Amino acid sequence: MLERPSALAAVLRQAGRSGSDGSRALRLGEVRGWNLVQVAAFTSTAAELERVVSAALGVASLPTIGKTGEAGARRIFRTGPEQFWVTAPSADNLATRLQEVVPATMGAVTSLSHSRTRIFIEGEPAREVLARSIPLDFHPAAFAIGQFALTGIHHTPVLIHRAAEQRYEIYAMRTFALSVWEWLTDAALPFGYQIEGSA
Amino acid sequence: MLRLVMLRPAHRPAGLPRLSNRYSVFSLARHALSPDKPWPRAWRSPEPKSSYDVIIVGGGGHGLATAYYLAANHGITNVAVIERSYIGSGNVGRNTTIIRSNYMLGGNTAFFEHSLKLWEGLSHTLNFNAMVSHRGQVVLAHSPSQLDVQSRRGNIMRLNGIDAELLDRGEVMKTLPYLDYSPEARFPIWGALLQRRAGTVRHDAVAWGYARAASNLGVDIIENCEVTGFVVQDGRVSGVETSRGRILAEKTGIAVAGHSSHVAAMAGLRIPIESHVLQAFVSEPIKPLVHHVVSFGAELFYLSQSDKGGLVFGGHIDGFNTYTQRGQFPKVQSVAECAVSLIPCVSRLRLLRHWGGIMDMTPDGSPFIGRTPLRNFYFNGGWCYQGFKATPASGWCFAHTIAHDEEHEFNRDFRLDRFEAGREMDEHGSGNWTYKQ
Amino acid sequence: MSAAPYRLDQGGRIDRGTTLSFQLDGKTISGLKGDTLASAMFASGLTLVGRSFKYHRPRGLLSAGVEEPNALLTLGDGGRREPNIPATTTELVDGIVAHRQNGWPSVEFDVMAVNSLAAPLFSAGFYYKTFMGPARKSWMFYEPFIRRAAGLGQAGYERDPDRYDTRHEFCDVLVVGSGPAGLAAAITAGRSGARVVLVEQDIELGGSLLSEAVDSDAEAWRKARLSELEGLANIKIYRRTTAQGLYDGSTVTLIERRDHHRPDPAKGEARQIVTTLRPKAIVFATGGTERPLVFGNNDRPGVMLASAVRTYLNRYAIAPGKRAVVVTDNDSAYRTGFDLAGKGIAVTIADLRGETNEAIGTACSQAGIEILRGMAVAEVVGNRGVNEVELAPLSTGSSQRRPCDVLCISGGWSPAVHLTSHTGIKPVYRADIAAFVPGGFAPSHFAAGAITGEFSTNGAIRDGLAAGRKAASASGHEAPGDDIPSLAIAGESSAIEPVWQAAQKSKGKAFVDFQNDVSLHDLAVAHQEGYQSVEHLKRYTTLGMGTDQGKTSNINALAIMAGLREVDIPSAGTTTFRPPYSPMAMGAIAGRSIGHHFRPVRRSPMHDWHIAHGGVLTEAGPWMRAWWYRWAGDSVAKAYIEEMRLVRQGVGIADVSSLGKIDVQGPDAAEFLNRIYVNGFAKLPVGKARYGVMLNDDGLVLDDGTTTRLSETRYFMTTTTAQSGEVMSWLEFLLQSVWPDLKVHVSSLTDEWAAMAVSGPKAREALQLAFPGTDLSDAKLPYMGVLEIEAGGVPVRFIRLSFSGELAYEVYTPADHGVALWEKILADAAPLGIKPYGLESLAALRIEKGHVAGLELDHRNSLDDLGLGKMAAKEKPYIGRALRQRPAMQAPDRWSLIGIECLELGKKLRGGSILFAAADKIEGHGRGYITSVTWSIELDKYIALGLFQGGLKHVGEEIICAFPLKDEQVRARIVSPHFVDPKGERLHA
Amino acid sequence: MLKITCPCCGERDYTEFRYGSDASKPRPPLASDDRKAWHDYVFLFDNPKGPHREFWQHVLGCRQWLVLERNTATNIVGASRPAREIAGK
Ligand SMILES: Cc1cc2nc3c(=O)[nH]c(=O)nc-3n(C[C@H](O)[C@H](O)[C@H](O)COP(=O)(O)OP(=O)(O)OC[C@H]3O[C@@H](n4cnc5c(N)ncnc54)[C@H](O)[C@@H]3O)c2cc1C
Ligand SMILES: NC(=O)c1ccc[n+]([C@@H]2O[C@H](COP(=O)([O-])OP(=O)(O)OC[C@H]3O[C@@H](n4cnc5c(N)ncnc54)[C@H](O)[C@@H]3O)[C@@H](O)[C@H]2O)c1
Ligand SMILES: Cc1cc2nc3c(=O)[nH]c(=O)nc-3n(C[C@H](O)[C@H](O)[C@H](O)COP(=O)(O)O)c2cc1C
Ligand SMILES: [Zn+2]
Repeated sequence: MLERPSALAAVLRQAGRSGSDGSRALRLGEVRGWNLVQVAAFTSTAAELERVVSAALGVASLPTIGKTGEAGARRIFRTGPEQFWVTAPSADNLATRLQEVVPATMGAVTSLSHSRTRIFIEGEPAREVLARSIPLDFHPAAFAIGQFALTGIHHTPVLIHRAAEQRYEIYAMRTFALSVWEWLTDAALPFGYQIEGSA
Repeated sequence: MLRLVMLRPAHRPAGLPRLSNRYSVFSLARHALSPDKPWPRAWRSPEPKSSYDVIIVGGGGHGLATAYYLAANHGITNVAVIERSYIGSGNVGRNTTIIRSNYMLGGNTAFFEHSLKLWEGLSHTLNFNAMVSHRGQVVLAHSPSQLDVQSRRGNIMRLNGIDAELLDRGEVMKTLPYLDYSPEARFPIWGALLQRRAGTVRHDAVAWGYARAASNLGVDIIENCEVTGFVVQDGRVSGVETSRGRILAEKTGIAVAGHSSHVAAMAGLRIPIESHVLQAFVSEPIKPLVHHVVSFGAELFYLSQSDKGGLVFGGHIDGFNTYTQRGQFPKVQSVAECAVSLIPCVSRLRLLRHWGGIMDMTPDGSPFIGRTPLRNFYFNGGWCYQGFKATPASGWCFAHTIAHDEEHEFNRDFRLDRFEAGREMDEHGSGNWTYKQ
Repeated sequence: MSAAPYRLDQGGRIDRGTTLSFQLDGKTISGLKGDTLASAMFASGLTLVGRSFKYHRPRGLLSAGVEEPNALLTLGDGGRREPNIPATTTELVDGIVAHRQNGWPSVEFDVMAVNSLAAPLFSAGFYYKTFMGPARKSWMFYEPFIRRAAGLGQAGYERDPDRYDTRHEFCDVLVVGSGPAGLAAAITAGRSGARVVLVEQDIELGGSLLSEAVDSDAEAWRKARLSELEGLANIKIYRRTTAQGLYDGSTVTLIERRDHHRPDPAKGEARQIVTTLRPKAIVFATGGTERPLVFGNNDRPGVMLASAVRTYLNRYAIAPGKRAVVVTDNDSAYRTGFDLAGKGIAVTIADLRGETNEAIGTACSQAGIEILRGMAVAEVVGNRGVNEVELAPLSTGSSQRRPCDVLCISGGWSPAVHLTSHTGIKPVYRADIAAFVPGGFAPSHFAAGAITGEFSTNGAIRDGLAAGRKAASASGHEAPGDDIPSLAIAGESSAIEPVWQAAQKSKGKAFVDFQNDVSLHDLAVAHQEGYQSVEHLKRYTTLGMGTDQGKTSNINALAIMAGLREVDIPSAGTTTFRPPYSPMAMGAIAGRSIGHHFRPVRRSPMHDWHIAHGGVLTEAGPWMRAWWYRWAGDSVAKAYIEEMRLVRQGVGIADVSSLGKIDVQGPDAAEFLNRIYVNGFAKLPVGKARYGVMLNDDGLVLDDGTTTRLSETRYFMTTTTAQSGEVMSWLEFLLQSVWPDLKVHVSSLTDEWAAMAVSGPKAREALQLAFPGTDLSDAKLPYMGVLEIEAGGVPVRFIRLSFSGELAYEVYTPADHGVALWEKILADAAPLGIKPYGLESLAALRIEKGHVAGLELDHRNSLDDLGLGKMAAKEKPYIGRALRQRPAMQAPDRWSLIGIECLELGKKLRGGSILFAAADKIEGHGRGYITSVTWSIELDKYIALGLFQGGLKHVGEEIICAFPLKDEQVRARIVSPHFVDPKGERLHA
Repeated sequence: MLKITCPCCGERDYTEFRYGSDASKPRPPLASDDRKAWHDYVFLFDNPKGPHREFWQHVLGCRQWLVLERNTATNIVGASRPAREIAGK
């Protein structure tokens, strides 16, 4: 498998910047080495598709919108009434697997692995940085760990997922990824940030 | 077409008030010397008569101008303008006051140039200083192809005897040194189209000036009187129902801008208009800073400085139909973003007030002035972003159309049924907006 | 004389330990921590704070808060210069540089003061009545003078070096205002466990309590509340933060000022932060503003609002002088009298009312305060300050003179109903308190305290408690029953008999709006002339249109106008309240979305490569695209020609990743495409591509592009860069709300695939070198054919189609592999001299080929206009078919696509030229225009595409291309738009 | 801030959506060549001052088209449904 240069290659080489008090309270970087497959049913085949897909992924049922589902190393997001995103490690030949179980008459399977850049932001001020970027309530009670939302940052569509207490993962469009990165790091400036993982 | 403009006594000082209440530095002096001598009313406030030759619904710029030109140009003085609130309470009283005639479509150029010519003499014509300021408008281009599009417009203007100049980046820098020319700028400035005769007008004075001049010619201006219906018999309109009773009229014209659909529906008409809110913004008053009307090319945004000193900003409609005269905050933000990105020094100036007006948006962005499927019933509306600059010509043409029961060649193409024929007038090539909010 | 002659040596909320200093008009002035600029100036005896707008009259402090109309300063210099900042709301920090405004050469000696001699000329609306002659455009002569005279402070042209930010926040209960009502509400709501936000524009919490003596019960009460607040973790307190506007959907905008921190932009610190707050419930506890009285020379420095004098006395420990006169029409001002007397200042209270409440009377005599009943101000003696006041009886009796240094006035109170009115709820008048109160509330909005007309502290507390409880439960929380201690303040009373104009007998101009110099006389003139509606009054006299938005003048003015009209106050009504509550910096509203961050940038996967390899980029909508490359020349003009030559004669590679790409899947995909494209797609075989055009419902062209059939049920659609978003939404609209029965799913692949065009006679060779193992022969991959392979584990898709007219392939690979593939092709095909070419030559080549693009697809043109009419299927229905048939759109003389070749050597064609027939007079609108132009290396002349009346019917005819903006006319000829290879042999090579 | 409840994602700012105009107009069948019907559908609006039924698309979200009830005289929003539920009706 060819190595896959990142849309953020240039900036990921940088170290980060210290905030107004000299510290670096945030960590930012990109999650690499994963694939993204979209599987969508037609209005009339929704139930059927959910059955075969959950079977294929080995889960009892597919999550409702907003909540993520876990199936081993795979993570499932419902991104529409009958549309799902499934992420998995690059090694996992998920797309082929899903194409096998979802015939063209039942739904559409589309590989989007290269479409999205997965940016993580971690640390105590992460919530404030998001408050300066997204019109959603990130209060721990309102946006629990494991929850996700389809929304926008700086006019571009993103999927944001709360991966841990203070860690958020942002799936940004690849062609806008650098812009989203620049926006987030600019918002993070007063708090200071360390860039992790170089490409 | 242009020759016609010349022939027409556009700024004939018709309706000059009787000497006693004629405005001049002398009348000011007279009143200064004898402070107890009261000023006369600017316009009479009569009770509505039971019938008129012509009723104009809507005491905005267009309605009042129509009444004035009916009297001044066509000798029809038994006219009432019926306004539900105070005159000028609508968009004429809340717009960003830009006037220009940089139009390139056949149906538009002569009309808007006629309007600009009427503006040039308006204060004289009305004996009311509307502060018509030909400070020039600079429309910026941010790419070579945008400059080509501007060129086409400018060339058409020149070919129709309208002033226009193409500025390259260097000339723009000389004219507007305060724009952001730094590499930081998201959208670089390539050049601009300048119309020197374009500018601004003291908006409220337009309503008051027309009202006063019309009133002096015998027009009744009836405020706080809402039209609630029309008297319609076998396809002919013969009057209006109002909050103050029925008033009959030979001919009825409506010029209610944002309320066009609503009012037309009272006569059973369905029209190609959706009402949207457009916001406007004014900063605190400061000493002269911006000396032109400046229009951004990357997004719909424009600003100028009022004579009172406030920077007046305008942008895009909020983007959904509404009859509330207030906007949403995200649009306030995007306008501020445009302002500061284009003119970094306004960052520290403070927004004083922002408000909204109800815009009569049409699918192709062009207006309607003309007859309707109902006899003796005339429609004026669909002005979108551009009705203020159109005010004099709109009133002038609407008056002609009503007086002769026939469109003037200036407003020939502003037909209500043009979409049936496939005669869209998409001046800006933005396409049918109903697909693309 | 001491630095602060007016400062008492005890009391106040200032920190006497910390002296701060600032510059005013070059002079260094010192104050104390806790001062505002206003109190520091006042303490140091600087009572002349500015000159008035129109008449340049000397002006002093009227108030101690946001309502201040007079004390406007210009702060800072260079990029930090900021005009019109009220001294009364500016927290004193070290090193502030301030200038007073509107005086020349200085505020002390202002030559423009001559204006006041000509004052009678400048009555309301004078400028509408003159400056009209002699010529038609005379205003152009007068305007510069008027403009210079108008405006307040002077702004600068420098870039603001400071940084601002914007944010979003959510909460259960918002409490606006931290007076007794707000504190009680916040604490009550806080006790319920709700997420509470408390905002206060002042630097300290307490509202009017801050004007109480520091050793009072009120202060003890305030301290106790603060400590309870601190204890509640679920309450977020914003000081120095103003709630600026209430918007639809119960949204409130806040602006937080951090100037006192001296924020450092280099460290990313924001100077001000604007928050869009979305509370579930709101308690408005915004208090009220005291009104001045309207009488002659009521604008003299030293004439101040009674409550403001109390604030300066108790909060800032400033004694305004030795002798004071208080004039009032209500009880509230008496407390100012008491507190002044308490500091040993001689006080006379002139009460406009005939009789007054007994208790207060006795209290006064005990305090040694003289009360004159039924008296009004006849004359204010003094110019730069007050020396003496003449008081005249309103009915009978003799007038009296009282020497004094300060004249405290109170015309009653106006509740701060701004926010509650922003969404269109008009305030209503209450005669019993002579004030407007909120006219109602949206669901889950409540109010407490003075804003409701409850003017007693204890009442405000009770109110706050109740409102806090209601707000909590409206947000789904229950507040416990616990009480909040009450607070009775001695002498508090607010009975009023309004006297809207106390000027009958007084000398001098009586001001209603101090900032805009609107006087009683102006109101009379407006009334005479019929500008009687409050909205006309406002617009004609500019009353209430200043930076203070008439906080002290509007109510007086409309009441006076009601009087002149002989109607009651409710039927006169108020003007419309609009955001912001107080002016806010444009920069703060914009936040970080400026300059580079104004709008996002969209980048191709090969973006960095282009920059690293001499590519010059240009904006194309949101995209940055490679425009031209330095290998081909040092300017776009030279380079694009070389790049064209490269493609026409050898082979080049261009980045076309910005093309819209859409995955269309499902059993009904063929049917779907067949409906949206004007041409047939049902029979497109697998492995083949087809060019298609889509119309809007209105029959005009929406977009064009090629769509490839990858399998029975799967298609790969491309759109133009500009329209990709539109087309995607349009397809989704059709599938979801028009044909939900169709089994089709669309998703955007624009980001998934990198795309490059390999074009030129040597294109096949080039790709063959890069993919030796793959058969790319014409047989295997014919024109409009598609081939999908795996190369080194990476999918690569070849679609043989051409924008340039040469043998060409679009090569696709997943985005992350874009650079690798791009570099591989360049490296492997290097022997053929392959090089990259950019947007400019891409466009030039397509012009030579006669392909329409953005400049022709401008939403005005029909299929036929673009010469594509024959593409439309006859039998099958498709979107736009019906309205495409509208008569004018079928007219034979419509402007349609033509090719144009330049007939004059050494002259160039220009985009935007207007076209005329050779015999035409060069005027009017012509018969068409030029859309796109290029130099043709094939024909060695300038060629162009354009639209022309009647179109290709006129092939061969000579035309004139007029470009009057440059005084140019160029002779040209109408030709077929297909300048090169009309038969398409190269395509099929 | 106008807040719209996306049937899929829940309540969001209107800035995440794209307005699609009047949703109560009957769309002529594709095969119809009735120009009048198409003209009325494309170009005419009731544009009422009061209750309005309109299309919005959640473009910064699930990309679903929905139909929203909103009062144009007050901006007060009501119920919303997936567009496909009213398709053709
Ligand atoms: C924020 C904003 C900025 C703008 N900027 C510009 C600009 O820079 N340049 C430009 O050229 N144009 C601009 N426009 C457009 C321009 O203001 C309008 O197109 C134009 O004013 C409309 O014509 P009018 O003056 O007659 O409308 P209005 O002033 O709105 O007059 C219509 C009148 O009809 C009355 N009415 C409504 N219903 C009834 C009824 N039932 N009975 C009786 N009376 C009724 C209303 O009360 C109103 O007074 C702007 C508009 C807005 C809102
Ligand atoms: N006639 C009278 O005697 C009279 C009249 C009015 C007020 N009062 C006194 O005022 C008090 C009333 O208490 P209250 O709590 O209702 O009012 P208050 O004046 O004590 O408190 C209001 C607070 O709200 C703040 N505020 C106003 N608008 C704001 C905004 N947009 N953003 C942020 N902060 C804002 C003000 O800065 C102030 O601190 C009582 O103590 C009463 O004695 C008396
Ligand atoms: C060109 C122009 C300049 C304005 N300048 C000011 C101003 O300096 N001060 C002010 O308070 N309002 C100003 N306004 C706004 C008006 O006060 C008012 O908000 C607007 O006319 C809409 O009316 P409404 O707010 O009563 O609905 C201006 C309006 C316009 C159109
Ligand atoms: Zn959604």
